[in-house]
Amino acid sequence: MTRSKDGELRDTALSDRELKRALAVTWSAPPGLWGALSTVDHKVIGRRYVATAFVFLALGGVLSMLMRLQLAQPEARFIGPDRYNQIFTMHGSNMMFLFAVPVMQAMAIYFVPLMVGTRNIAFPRLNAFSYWIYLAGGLLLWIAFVVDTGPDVGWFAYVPLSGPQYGAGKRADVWAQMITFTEVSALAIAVEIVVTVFKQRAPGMSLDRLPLFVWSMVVTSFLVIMAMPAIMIASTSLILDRLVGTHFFNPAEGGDALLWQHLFWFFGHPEVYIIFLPAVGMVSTIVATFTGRPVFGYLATVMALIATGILAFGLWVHHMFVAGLPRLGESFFTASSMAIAVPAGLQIFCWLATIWAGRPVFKTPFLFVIGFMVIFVIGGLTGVMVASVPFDTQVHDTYFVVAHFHYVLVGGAVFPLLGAIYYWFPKLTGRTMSEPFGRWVFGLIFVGFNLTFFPMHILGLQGMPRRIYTYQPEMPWSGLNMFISLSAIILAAGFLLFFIDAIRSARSGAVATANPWGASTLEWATASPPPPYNFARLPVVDSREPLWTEPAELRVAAGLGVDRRELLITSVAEAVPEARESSVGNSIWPLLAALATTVALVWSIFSPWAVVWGSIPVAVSLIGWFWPKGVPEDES
Amino acid sequence: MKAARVVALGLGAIACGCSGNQSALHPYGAPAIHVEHLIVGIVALCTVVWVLVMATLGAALWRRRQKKVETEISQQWLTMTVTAALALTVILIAGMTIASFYTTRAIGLPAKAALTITLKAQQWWWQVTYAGSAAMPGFQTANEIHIPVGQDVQILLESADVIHSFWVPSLAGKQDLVPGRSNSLLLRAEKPGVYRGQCAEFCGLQHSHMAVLVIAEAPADYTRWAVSQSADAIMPAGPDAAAGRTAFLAKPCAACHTVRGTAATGTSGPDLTHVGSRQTIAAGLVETTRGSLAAWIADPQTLKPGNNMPMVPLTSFELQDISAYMESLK
Amino acid sequence: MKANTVLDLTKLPAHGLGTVSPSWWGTLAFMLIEGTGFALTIVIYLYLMSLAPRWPLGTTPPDLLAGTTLTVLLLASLVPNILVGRWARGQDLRKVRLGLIVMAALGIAPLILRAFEFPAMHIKWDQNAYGSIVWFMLGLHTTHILTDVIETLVLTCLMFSRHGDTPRRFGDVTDNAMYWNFVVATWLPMYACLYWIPRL
Amino acid sequence: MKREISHSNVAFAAAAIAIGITSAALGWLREPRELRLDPPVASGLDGLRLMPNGISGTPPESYFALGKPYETDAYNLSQGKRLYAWFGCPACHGDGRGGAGPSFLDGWWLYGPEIVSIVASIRDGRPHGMPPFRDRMTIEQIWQLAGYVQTIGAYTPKVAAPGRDDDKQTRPAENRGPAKILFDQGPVGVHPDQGPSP
Repeated sequence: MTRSKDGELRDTALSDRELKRALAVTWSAPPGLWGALSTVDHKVIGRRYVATAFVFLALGGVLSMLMRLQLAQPEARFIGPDRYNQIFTMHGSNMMFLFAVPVMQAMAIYFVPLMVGTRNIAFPRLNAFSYWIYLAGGLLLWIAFVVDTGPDVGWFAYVPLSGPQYGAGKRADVWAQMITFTEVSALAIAVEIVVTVFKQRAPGMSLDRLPLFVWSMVVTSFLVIMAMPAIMIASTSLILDRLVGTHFFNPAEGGDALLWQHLFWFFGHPEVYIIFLPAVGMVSTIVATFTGRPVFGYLATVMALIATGILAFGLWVHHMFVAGLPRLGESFFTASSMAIAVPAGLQIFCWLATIWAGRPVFKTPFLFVIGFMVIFVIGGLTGVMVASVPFDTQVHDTYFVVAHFHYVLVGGAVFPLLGAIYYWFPKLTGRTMSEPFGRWVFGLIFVGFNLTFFPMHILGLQGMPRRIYTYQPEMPWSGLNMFISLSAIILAAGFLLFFIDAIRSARSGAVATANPWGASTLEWATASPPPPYNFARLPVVDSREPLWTEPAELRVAAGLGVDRRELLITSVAEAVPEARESSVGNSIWPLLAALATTVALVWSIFSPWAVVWGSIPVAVSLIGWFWPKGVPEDES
Repeated sequence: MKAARVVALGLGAIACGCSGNQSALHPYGAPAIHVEHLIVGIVALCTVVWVLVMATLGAALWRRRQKKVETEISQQWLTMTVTAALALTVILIAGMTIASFYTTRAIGLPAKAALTITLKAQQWWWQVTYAGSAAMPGFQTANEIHIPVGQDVQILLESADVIHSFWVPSLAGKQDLVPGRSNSLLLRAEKPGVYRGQCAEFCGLQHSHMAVLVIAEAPADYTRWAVSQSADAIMPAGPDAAAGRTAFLAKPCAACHTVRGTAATGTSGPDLTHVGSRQTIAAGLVETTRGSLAAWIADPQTLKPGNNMPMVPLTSFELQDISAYMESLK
Repeated sequence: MKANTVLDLTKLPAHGLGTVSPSWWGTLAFMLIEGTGFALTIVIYLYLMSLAPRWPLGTTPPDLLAGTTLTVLLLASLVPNILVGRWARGQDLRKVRLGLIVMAALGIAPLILRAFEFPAMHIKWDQNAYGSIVWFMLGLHTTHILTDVIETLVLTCLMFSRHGDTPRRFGDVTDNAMYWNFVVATWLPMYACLYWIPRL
Repeated sequence: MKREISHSNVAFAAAAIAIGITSAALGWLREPRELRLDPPVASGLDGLRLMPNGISGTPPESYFALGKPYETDAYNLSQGKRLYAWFGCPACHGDGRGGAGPSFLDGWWLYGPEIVSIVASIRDGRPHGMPPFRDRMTIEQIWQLAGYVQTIGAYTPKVAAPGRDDDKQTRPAENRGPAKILFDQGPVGVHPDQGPSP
């Protein structure tokens, strides 16, 4: 071992074995509970995030089964209106804010640093903080639900129903504050992803060599950054209206009920793409791997992602077509809503072309991609339907829309996500999920999903509104509703099998090699699961498919320090190395800061003074977080 | 158990309740007919698109299985195909957008109608106000809108509390009732009949039981109906109903409900002057019969939990009398 | 897989400043988030104004004195702020210490003026929607001044501690200076909106 | 590495189970929102025991058994607020500051601030113009309204108190303690016989 002139230990001085040992010492978290609470490893946090999000998926699924039980028969008395309203609100809020967005970002937390060939995400402590605050938000919502203070105003919380006069108690406040928790965590991740991708890519990975999943996460992160402030401002104004008597939404004093809808959907529509675009990246990744060739039309797909991201901000009014806005504006939003089908169509065509030209291998991840195509195209086409104002006046707020967005969100996001879990499970856990199980899971979910949700289109056209806890026997809906409820059991069985398979495989699945699928991207260039430092030597990239162009060898860079957590900063466009940079070490402060923030936010549901007194511990914990501890990472 | 009997009575009334037309696919009003044409057209077109995409997907998945040896497809051919598909998408999208605009124009604006009815939604029922004229005083009713067939009718939409949405799918698309704003909707029935509608915007506990009936009838029948509705309530003939009237006025009922021509002038509940003539009670919950009225009055919180009608303690005689009185208010 | 070393990184600096530093980009991203928030409050202000029969609703336009003085003060603070950033890039510890003390003072002074701005609006948050939005805008901007002042104070303490004299701290100072520029820049449209639109 | 994950897994599983048990316990303790009051319970609420002068007294036992819902439960308080408007209370009492009838906000309770007195005032009426509502409201509604009226005048705002109206504002909403804001000093002991302020 020889140290360089400045006393640093560099990887150039070490053999492979010595290097791995030295890096493991530098990058590992301490063992035990303390290490679990203070770790800033993006893989540990990402895995934790994914697992938590899937727990929320399961809980949300249980709620949906309760709703199906209630709706199976007309005038059923299994769940009363008060509880039903809480259940459907919880289902929507939980799935959107605690499952769909976080799980996509969680996959990015785990895989983006690996795919761009760096050793940790940018701002690792912010990452840890983000997880704790997300967990706190989820617990707040669910504990409130258990103690009968669950929100009962819908996941959209329209005023005045959610406002001070009609939303009795703290139910709507819990919802609004849960928004703050989840949006803080989502915004934090978005910043981390953007900076990781812009500044921490492997040398040579210019922007046109970025894997498509990474591109999709960059666009998604920008959507988060631009869209989520709207909902934070909206939910804050709602709490202010309820707690201290502001008049943002009070028409009698110059406010406006529709202002809420504008703010909510200015966030709410991009939200759909925040969930869908990562799935596009997943599909692109899986299609490339299982057809054995790069996705056709890389540039077209990236342009489609960006175009979708921009158009996403011009559509929100199509959620308000029946609110009585001026006709001219509605026509504009019909055109823009229809137009978003063009980039979506382009993506579909590119994947079809890839499959056409490639040699498909029918493994479980690819099956989910096929299922995605079948279902998502239906969801996209019904999306075109509801973009039309007259069409929408008949189906808005009916089960047609319920069917539509489940086709888009389950077909468009959950199918790719499940495929991605099967695909990346070896990298997440070091073990492989079962292929025969996987086929059953796919079959049950695919069949169950379509049997459950397709009939809802018909119910909607037959006049069944959404968000009703029951319906009268004379309405011609009971047959289909019973059918849907029975089909939902198939769907639930599929998910149950998935959870069993995942838990079983994580414990005792077949041990995976570094690159079991023969994929092309950098996350497969390291062990499964990756060591704490990800790569012993950082890869150097000179093509879009680094592992396919040179299958036998990995081109790497050398010269990074091993005494401190060190990674490489490269230029934004061309990924030319610019500096070695330290990455912060483990810290308990993010957890403390999250606890302080949680206290302040929950307290502020009850008293405006919480903002004053509650922010003092937050400030203290943040100072503790950033105050240098004299470790090598803090100095230069 | 009295409560159990009442519930059974109520459920029985529900089971044989009214049947109304409530489907976007069975349009009987001009706006709904235009929209139905659009729905059928777009759905047919989209089905074709879906079948084409699926056929391509199927072919793409199968072709490599059938031929063992395969020449590499040229990138150029793929580019051209994808471009062509994209161009086709743009054309279809543009076509559907234009079709949508034309449908909007065909439906027209509601301002030109001869008859104007004010609909005020509240948790969880509909207050319907017909303006008076020289020949006839104005009047209020609830949860039931009568319109002359074949005429444009403008419905002014207001809300007393939260956002509701007025939707009678067989006649027209929906429109929200937003507090602090005034919206309106054009209704026009081409065929006499009873068209059922339902609140379509989530509005709280009893959003599920907030139905409204639109009854389209020949103009002469409509006028007859309007004249009878504008009259004060009749004095009940039978002894039951007469006793019921007395009980009604003495009990809390009168504090919330109006029966024109009596001392009952409450305004927080529906106007009951001609409640017996309406097809349903409690916003489309049950058909109006003496039994269902009794079940409703005896225990409104079981039939429609959370609604604003309290459970008034009544003896069984009072209950019978009041239901008889209500039924007599034709 | 065999590793083949093709690139030598030994000559790279151990830390970067400006666009080379992730924290610079992080600051930029947070500025984008908060900038979106500020822009949205202005949009809400204009939206409410478009609904109102007259503006400002139920009161007179705000008094100019406190707000204008604060604006001038904020603009004036840009000079020492830019200098601090320059000194930090030059890693001049003595000047940076001095500059940070000046900036801390220039951060606290607007907070005092801000206390006079709320009454200058002639309306309370609970009187009508105009009151609600102006208090909201002022409050949102005040929290930004406050966070930056606290950050400046902490940095000042750091620069006087043994942790001060490293390139990383100087990088933090430049990022903090950039953030203060942002706080000032966002105030200008807010000032125009709050004080001059009601006078149009 | 492997070991560390399993450690944290155990910690998380333990935390999850603890949270689950706590939540279930809380959920079991907490009654769901009651939309329908059983008729026997409702008639039980009629059984106030008033002092001979009609000013103070004790609520029926069943009221305590229910957990004093009309003073602490947000749903009942908001229903009370509806009833306040629907039954014409503003005609005499305005927004709570009084008019032809007495104010609820100035800390003066002519018959004391206990909910029983307020229920009795509404149910049986009082001299000088307060009509009895016995025949116009059910006893449950009277309790709801009484709880709300008490809330208007509370000096320490109740957590469950309603927020502002979607209407013209005349005073701070009930959840901000309007009595405290509008009459900061509170009552000076002019009528010490009428009990403490709430």
